[in-house]
Amino acid sequence: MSAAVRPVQVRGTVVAIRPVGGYQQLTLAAPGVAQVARPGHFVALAVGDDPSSMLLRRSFSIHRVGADDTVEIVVADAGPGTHWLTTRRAGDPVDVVGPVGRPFPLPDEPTSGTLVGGGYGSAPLFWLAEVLRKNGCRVDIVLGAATEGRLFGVDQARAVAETASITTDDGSLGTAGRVTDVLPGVLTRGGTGVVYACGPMAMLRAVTDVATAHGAVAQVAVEESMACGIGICMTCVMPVVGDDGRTRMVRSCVEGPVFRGDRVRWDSWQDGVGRVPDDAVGAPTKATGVGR
Amino acid sequence: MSAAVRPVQVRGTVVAIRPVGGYQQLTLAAPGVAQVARPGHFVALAVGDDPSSMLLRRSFSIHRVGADDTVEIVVADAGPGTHWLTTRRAGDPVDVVGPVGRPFPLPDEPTSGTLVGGGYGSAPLFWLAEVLRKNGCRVDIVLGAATEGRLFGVDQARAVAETASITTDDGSLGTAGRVTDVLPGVLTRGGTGVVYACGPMAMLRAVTDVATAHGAVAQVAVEESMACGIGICMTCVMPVVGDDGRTRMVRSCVEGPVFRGDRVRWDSWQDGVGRVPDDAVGAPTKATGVGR
Amino acid sequence: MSVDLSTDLAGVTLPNPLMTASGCAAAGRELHQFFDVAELGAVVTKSVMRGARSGRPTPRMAETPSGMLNSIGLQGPGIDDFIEHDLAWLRSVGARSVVSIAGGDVDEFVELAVRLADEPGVTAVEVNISCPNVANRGLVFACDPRSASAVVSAVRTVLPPHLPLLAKLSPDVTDIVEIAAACVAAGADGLTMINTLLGMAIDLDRMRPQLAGLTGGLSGPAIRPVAVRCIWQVHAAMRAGVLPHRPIVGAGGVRTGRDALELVLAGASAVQVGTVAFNDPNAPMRVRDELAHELDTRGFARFTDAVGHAHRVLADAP
Amino acid sequence: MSVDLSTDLAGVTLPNPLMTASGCAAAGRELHQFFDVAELGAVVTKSVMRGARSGRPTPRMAETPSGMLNSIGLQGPGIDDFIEHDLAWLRSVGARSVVSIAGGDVDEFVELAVRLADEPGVTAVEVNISCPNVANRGLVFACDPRSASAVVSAVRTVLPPHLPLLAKLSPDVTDIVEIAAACVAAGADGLTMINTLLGMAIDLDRMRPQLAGLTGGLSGPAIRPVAVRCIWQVHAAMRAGVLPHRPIVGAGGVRTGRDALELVLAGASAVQVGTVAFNDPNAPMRVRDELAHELDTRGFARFTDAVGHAHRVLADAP
Ligand SMILES: Cc1cc2nc3c(=O)[nH]c(=O)nc-3n(C[C@H](O)[C@H](O)[C@H](O)COP(=O)(O)OP(=O)(O)OC[C@H]3O[C@@H](n4cnc5c(N)ncnc54)[C@H](O)[C@@H]3O)c2cc1C
Ligand SMILES: Cc1cc2nc3c(=O)[nH]c(=O)nc-3n(C[C@H](O)[C@H](O)[C@H](O)COP(=O)(O)OP(=O)(O)OC[C@H]3O[C@@H](n4cnc5c(N)ncnc54)[C@H](O)[C@@H]3O)c2cc1C
Ligand SMILES: Cc1cc2nc3c(=O)[nH]c(=O)nc-3n(C[C@H](O)[C@H](O)[C@H](O)COP(=O)(O)O)c2cc1C
Ligand SMILES: Cc1cc2nc3c(=O)[nH]c(=O)nc-3n(C[C@H](O)[C@H](O)[C@H](O)COP(=O)(O)O)c2cc1C
Ligand code: FES
Ligand code: FES
Repeated sequence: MSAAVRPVQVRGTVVAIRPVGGYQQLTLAAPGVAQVARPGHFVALAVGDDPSSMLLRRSFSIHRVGADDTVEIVVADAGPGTHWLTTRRAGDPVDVVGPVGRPFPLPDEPTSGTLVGGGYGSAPLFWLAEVLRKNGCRVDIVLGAATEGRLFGVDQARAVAETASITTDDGSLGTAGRVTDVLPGVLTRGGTGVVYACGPMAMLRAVTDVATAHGAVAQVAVEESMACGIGICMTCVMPVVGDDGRTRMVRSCVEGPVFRGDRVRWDSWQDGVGRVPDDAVGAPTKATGVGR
Repeated sequence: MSAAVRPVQVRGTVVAIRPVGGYQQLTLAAPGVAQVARPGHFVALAVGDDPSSMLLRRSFSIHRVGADDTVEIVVADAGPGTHWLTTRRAGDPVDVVGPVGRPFPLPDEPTSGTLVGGGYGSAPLFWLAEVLRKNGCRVDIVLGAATEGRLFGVDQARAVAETASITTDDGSLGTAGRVTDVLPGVLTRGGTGVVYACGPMAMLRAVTDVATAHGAVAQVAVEESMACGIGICMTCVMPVVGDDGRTRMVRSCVEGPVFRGDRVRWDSWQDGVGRVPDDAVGAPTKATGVGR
Repeated sequence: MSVDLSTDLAGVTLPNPLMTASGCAAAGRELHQFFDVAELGAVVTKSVMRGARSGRPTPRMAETPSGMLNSIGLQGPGIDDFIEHDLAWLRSVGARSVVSIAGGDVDEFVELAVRLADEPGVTAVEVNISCPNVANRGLVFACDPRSASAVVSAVRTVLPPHLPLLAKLSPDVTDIVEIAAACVAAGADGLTMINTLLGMAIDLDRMRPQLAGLTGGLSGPAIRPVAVRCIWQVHAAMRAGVLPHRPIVGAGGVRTGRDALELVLAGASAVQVGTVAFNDPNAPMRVRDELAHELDTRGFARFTDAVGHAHRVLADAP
Repeated sequence: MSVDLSTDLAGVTLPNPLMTASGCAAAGRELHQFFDVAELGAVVTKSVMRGARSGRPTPRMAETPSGMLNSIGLQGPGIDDFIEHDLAWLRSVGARSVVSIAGGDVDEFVELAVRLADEPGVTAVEVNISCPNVANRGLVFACDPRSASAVVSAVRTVLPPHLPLLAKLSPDVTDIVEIAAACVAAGADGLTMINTLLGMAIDLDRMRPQLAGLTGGLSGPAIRPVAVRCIWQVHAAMRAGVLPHRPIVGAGGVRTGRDALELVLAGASAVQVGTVAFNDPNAPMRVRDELAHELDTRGFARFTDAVGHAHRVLADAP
C-alpha cells in the first residue's frame, strides 16, 4: 500500500528563493529527502514562526532534486501558509517531511507518454519527462492555465518534450481554451500509451476521460486537503476502486497522490464537496450512521 | 487619571537592531510616537508573524527617542514574544502602540534626584537623567543586576550622572550585593529629594522603603502583566492608595506604570500572586463573592 | 463600497453590525483615542454590578495559543458611578450604548435594570448570565435553563418594552439550544453568543494555577470555531421552529472581516470584537470595513441578506 | 537525565507516560517510520467499530487558529480486520497497545470488548463514548451520565479484570465531574480527557459549512486550557472525595514537554499527543524527552511525584 520509500523529517534550510512567473521557486536543503525521491513524490512543510498558529503541514510536489541534497518546489501564494513560505529568505529554516506518497509509476518498457499540467501542477512533470526520456520513452507535454502568468515551465517543456502545447483560458498564450481541447490531437500524433497529469480535480477528470477514450492509461496526481501528509489523520481520503473492483475511501497522501485515473470515482464530487459512494466499503447506512 | 498624551497605533519599522550586553537594542521608526513621548512612557508592541498565535501586546519602556521619529527600546529575550522581537532584522515591520502610561513626574523646581535601575529596568533612566539635568537637577544613578551581563547602560550612567554606583548579586561588577546596600549612602551624599526607580517589584519595594526612610519621595515604574496596555482589559491592576486615602485596584498601564512608591500596597503580593486588600474599594465579601 | 451595513436589533436599527464586546472596551473612552466610538454599531460596556467591586487578585491573565485566559472578577465602579460617569460620557460623544449587567442573584439583576430603565442613551441591555449564582452554589446562571430564564424574565418585566434585552450565553453547556430556547421563552429579544469557555493554565515556575482565581475565561481566535458552531445550532433551531426567531449577536475570536462573515453566514445579525481589540485597538473599525469589503466582493447589497446565508446555501444544495 | 518516567495505569506499569491519541496515529505503522513506537508508553489506536466504515465525505478538515476541525466519521476496517492486521503488527514490533473502541449502541461496545478480551498485546481498552448514541437521537454517550455509565458498566463486565478500562470523556458538557463520577461508579479504571470540542467553520468561497459533515471536533493547542481545566476539576473532585481516585490520561493540545507538564501538574498520570503529531511526526518522543528534562530541572526524581502536584502547592500556599 503505502510507498516503499520511507519519509524522513528534517530541519531544512532555504538555499534559494526566486520568482518564476506568478510563482516562487524555493530550493530547500533537506538531507535525506532528495536521494530517495522520485517524480510524483511530494514534501510536507511546517509553516509559520514558532509558536505558529498554523498547525497543519502544507504539501508541495517536488519539482526537481539537486545532487547536493536539495529539493526544489514551486509555490503559489494562495493563503497565509504559502504566503509565509513565499516570503522566506535564503538561510531561513523550514521543517520538511518527505518524500511522501506514491510517485508516478514508470512504464516497464519504452512507450510514448504525454504529460499534462494545469497551473503549478506542471511542477513535477519536467523531472518526470527527463526520467521517461532516459528510459527511451517519447514525451509530449501539454500545459494549461487560466492565463499566461499562471503557467509554469513553458521553456522547460519545449526543451525536454517532443512537442509542447500550451493553452490558456483567456488565450494570453498558446491556444485559447482548455488542455483537453488540444489533448486528443497530441495523443493521436504521439501515439501516447500513458498520460501523466497533475492539476485541478476537474482537469484530472477530463484528462482521464480523453485518455481512456484513446485507449491510454491515465496516471493523475490529485490534490486533496491534507492535515498530516503521512497517513495518520484520514482527512485526505477519496473514493478509489481497488484491484478487487471494490471502492474504498483511500488516503491520497500515502496511497496517492498518484492514482490511475480510471480508478477514481470522479462522480463523487459536487462543487468541491465529496460524497461517499453508496457501494463504497463501509458506506453509511441508516443503521450505522456516522460518528464524530 | 490616564496620561494626557494620547497614544497612537502605527505600523512601525525596525531601523536598527544590535546586541548590548545581554540585551538587544531596537530602534523603531514609529511616526507620531516619538514627538510626544516623555521618560517613563512605554510602547506596546504586537508580536509574531500574521496570523500570530500570540495575541497580546508586549510592553517596553522607551529607552530614548530620536529626532527622526524613532524610539529605542532594550529587549531581554525572555520568551517567545521577546524572542521574536530580538530576531527581527532591519526593515521588518512591527506594530507599535504608544506612548502609553503615566511618565516620571518631573520636580517643579531643581532638586537632587537618584535614579535606580534593576537589569533592563535602567533603560528609561538615562533619558530621564538628561531631562532632569537640563532642569538643573543633580543626578546620581545606581544600577544593579544579578550579574554583569544583565546590567544595562553602565557607561551612559557614568557619562550623565554625578555619581554612578554599580551592584551585582555575584559581584562580577561593582559592589557585590543589592542596589539597596549602596542606596542609603548615595541618598545621603547626594542630598536626594526624589528617587526614580525601575526594575523588579521586590527591588521597587525595597527602594521605596529606603527612600522613605531618608525623607525622599520614590517614583517607581512597575511591571505587571498587561494584556492590552491601553486601559481596556483590567488585567494589570494593583492596589494603590489614592489621594482620598482609599485603596483601589488601579490599572498600572494607564494610571501607572509610574506610581509614588509610598502609595503602592506592597504587602499585597506573595510569591508573585496578588491579594486584594480587605480595605480596598469593592473588596470581595462573603456576600458578593467574585464573578468570572 | 455600496453595501448597506445597517442591521436590526430587535426593533432598534444600527448603522452597522460591529460592536465592542463586554469587558474588552471598558466604557469606550480609551478606544475613543484610536477611533470615534460613535461610528460603531454600538459600544458594549463592561458588565456592571450594583456596588463597586475590586475584582479578583492578580495574575488575572494568561496568554494561550491564539487566545487568552482572563479572571477579572467583574471589577467595576458600581451602577451609580457607571451611569454618572461612563454612560454620560458615551452619551456626550453620541455613542450607542449596550449596557451589560451582571448580578449574584435575580434581585441584583432587577435592581440594575430598574436603574437603567429610564436612562437616556441606552440602546439595549445585555444580561450577562455567565456569572455565578450565589444562591445556587455559585453555579453559573447560563448553565441552567431555570436560573437563566428566571433572570431574563425578571429583567424583561422591569425594562421598558422599547428597550431590547440581549441574553449573553455561555458555551460551557451540554445543549446551547436548550438554554437559548429558555431565554427566548423568558422574553429575551436577542441572544449574544458566546461568552468565554472555562479554562485554566498552570504556571510552570510556581507550579500552581497561573491565575490567582484558578480558572478563567478562554477567549480569542482559538474559540472561534465554538462560537460559529453555537450560532449555527441556535439559528438552525430557529429555522426549524424549535424556538422563535430572535437576532443573534455573535462574539468569539473575531479578528478580521472574514471571521466576522463566518459568524454572520452562520446566523449572527451583529458581531462583537473582544479580545482582538487588545491586539489591535482599531480592530472594531477595521473589521467593519473589511466586512463591508467581503460582502461587496460576494455581491451582497445589504448586510442583512448575508445573515444566516450559509443555512440557505446548504438547504439549496443537491 | 535520571528521572524515573514510569507511570502506573490502573495496575499496569508503563515505562513512560507518553501516548499517541486515538485517531491521530492510525495504528502506529506510519509513525514507526519516524521513531520506534515500542518506546512509547503506549500506542492508542484509532477508535474501531464492529464493521468496516467509510467515514464521512470530504472535506473532513479545516485549519483553525492554533487548532483544527476534523470530521472523519470513525472510518476504519472493522474489529476483525483490526485485530488481524493492526493489532498483530503492533504486537510484532513489541508496542503496548491501548485499543480505542466506539459503538452506536451498548451492544456494539460489548461485542467489541468481547472480541478484544482474550487478544494478547492489549494493554488497555479506551472506550470512546464521545460518539453518537443511535438509540438516543444521536446524542453523544459522553454527554449524558446515564448513557455513559451504561456503556462503561457493560464493557467492564465483559473485559477480563486485569485489563484496564479507560473512559474517554467529552468536554462538551455542563459538568465534567458529574460524567467522570458516573463513569468511575460504572467501573472505569481510568479517565481519558479530553476529546475534541464540537466546533464549526464556514467556507467563505462556497458560503457553506467547510466540513462535509457540517460540525467537527476542535483539537490542538487552542483547546489546551480547556483540557487543563477539565483535568484539574476532576482531579480536585477526587482529592475532595467526590469520586474515588482513578488515573487520568490527559489529552488536549500538547505540543511540548512544558504543555505535557501542565496537564500532569493538574492531575494527569499519562499524556497523549494528538493533533500536534500532524505538525511534527516525532512529537510523541520529543515531548517525552522534553518532559523528562522539565521534570529534572524542577527536581522531580519520579514522574509520579509530579502528578497533581499543583493541587498540593496550592493547598500548602498561605
Ligand atoms: C499532494 C499535493 C501537492 C501540492 N503541490 C503544490 C505545489 O507544487 N505548488 C503549490 O503552490 N501548491 C501545491 N499544493 C497545494 C498547497 O498545498 C496549498 O496551496 C497550500 O496548502 C495552501 O495553504 P495556505 O495556508 O496558503 O492556504 P489556506 O487556504 O489558508 O490553507 C488552509 C488549509 O487548507 C489546506 N489547503 C488549502 N488549499 C489546498 C490545496 N489546494 N490542496 C491541499 N490542501 C489545501 C491547507 O493545507 C491548510 O491546511 C499541493 C497540495 C497537495 C495536496
Ligand atoms: C510597563 C512595562 C515595561 C517593560 N519594559 C521592558 C523593557 O524595557 N525591556 C524588556 O526586556 N522587558 C520589558 N518589560 C517586560 C516585557 O514586557 C516582557 O518581558 C514580555 O512581555 C515577555 O513576553 P514573552 O512572550 O517574551 O514572554 P512570555 O513569558 O512567554 O510572555 C507570556 C505573557 O506574559 C506576559 N509577561 C511575561 N513576562 C512579563 C513581564 N515581566 N512583564 C509584563 N508582562 C509579562 C507577556 O506580555 C505575555 O502576555 C516591560 C513590561 C511592562 C509591563
Ligand atoms: C478580559 C475580558 C473581560 C471580559 N469581561 C466580560 C464581562 O464583563 N461581561 C461579559 O459578558 N463578557 C466578558 N468577556 C467576554 C467577552 O465579552 C466575549 O464574550 C468573549 O471574550 C469572546 O469574544 P472574543 O473572543 O472576541 O474576546 C470578557 C472577555 C475578556 C477577554
Ligand atoms: C483527526 C482526528 C481524529 C480523531 N479521532 C478520534 C477517535 O477516533 N477516537 C477518539 O477517541 N478521539 C479521536 N480524536 C480526538 C483525539 O484523540 C484527542 O482526544 C483530541 O484531538 C485532543 O487532543 P489533541 O489536541 O492533542 O489532538 C481525533 C482527533 C483528530 C484531530
Ligand atoms: S493527510 Fe493525513 S492521512 Fe493523508
Ligand atoms: S493592560 Fe489592559 S488595562 Fe492595563
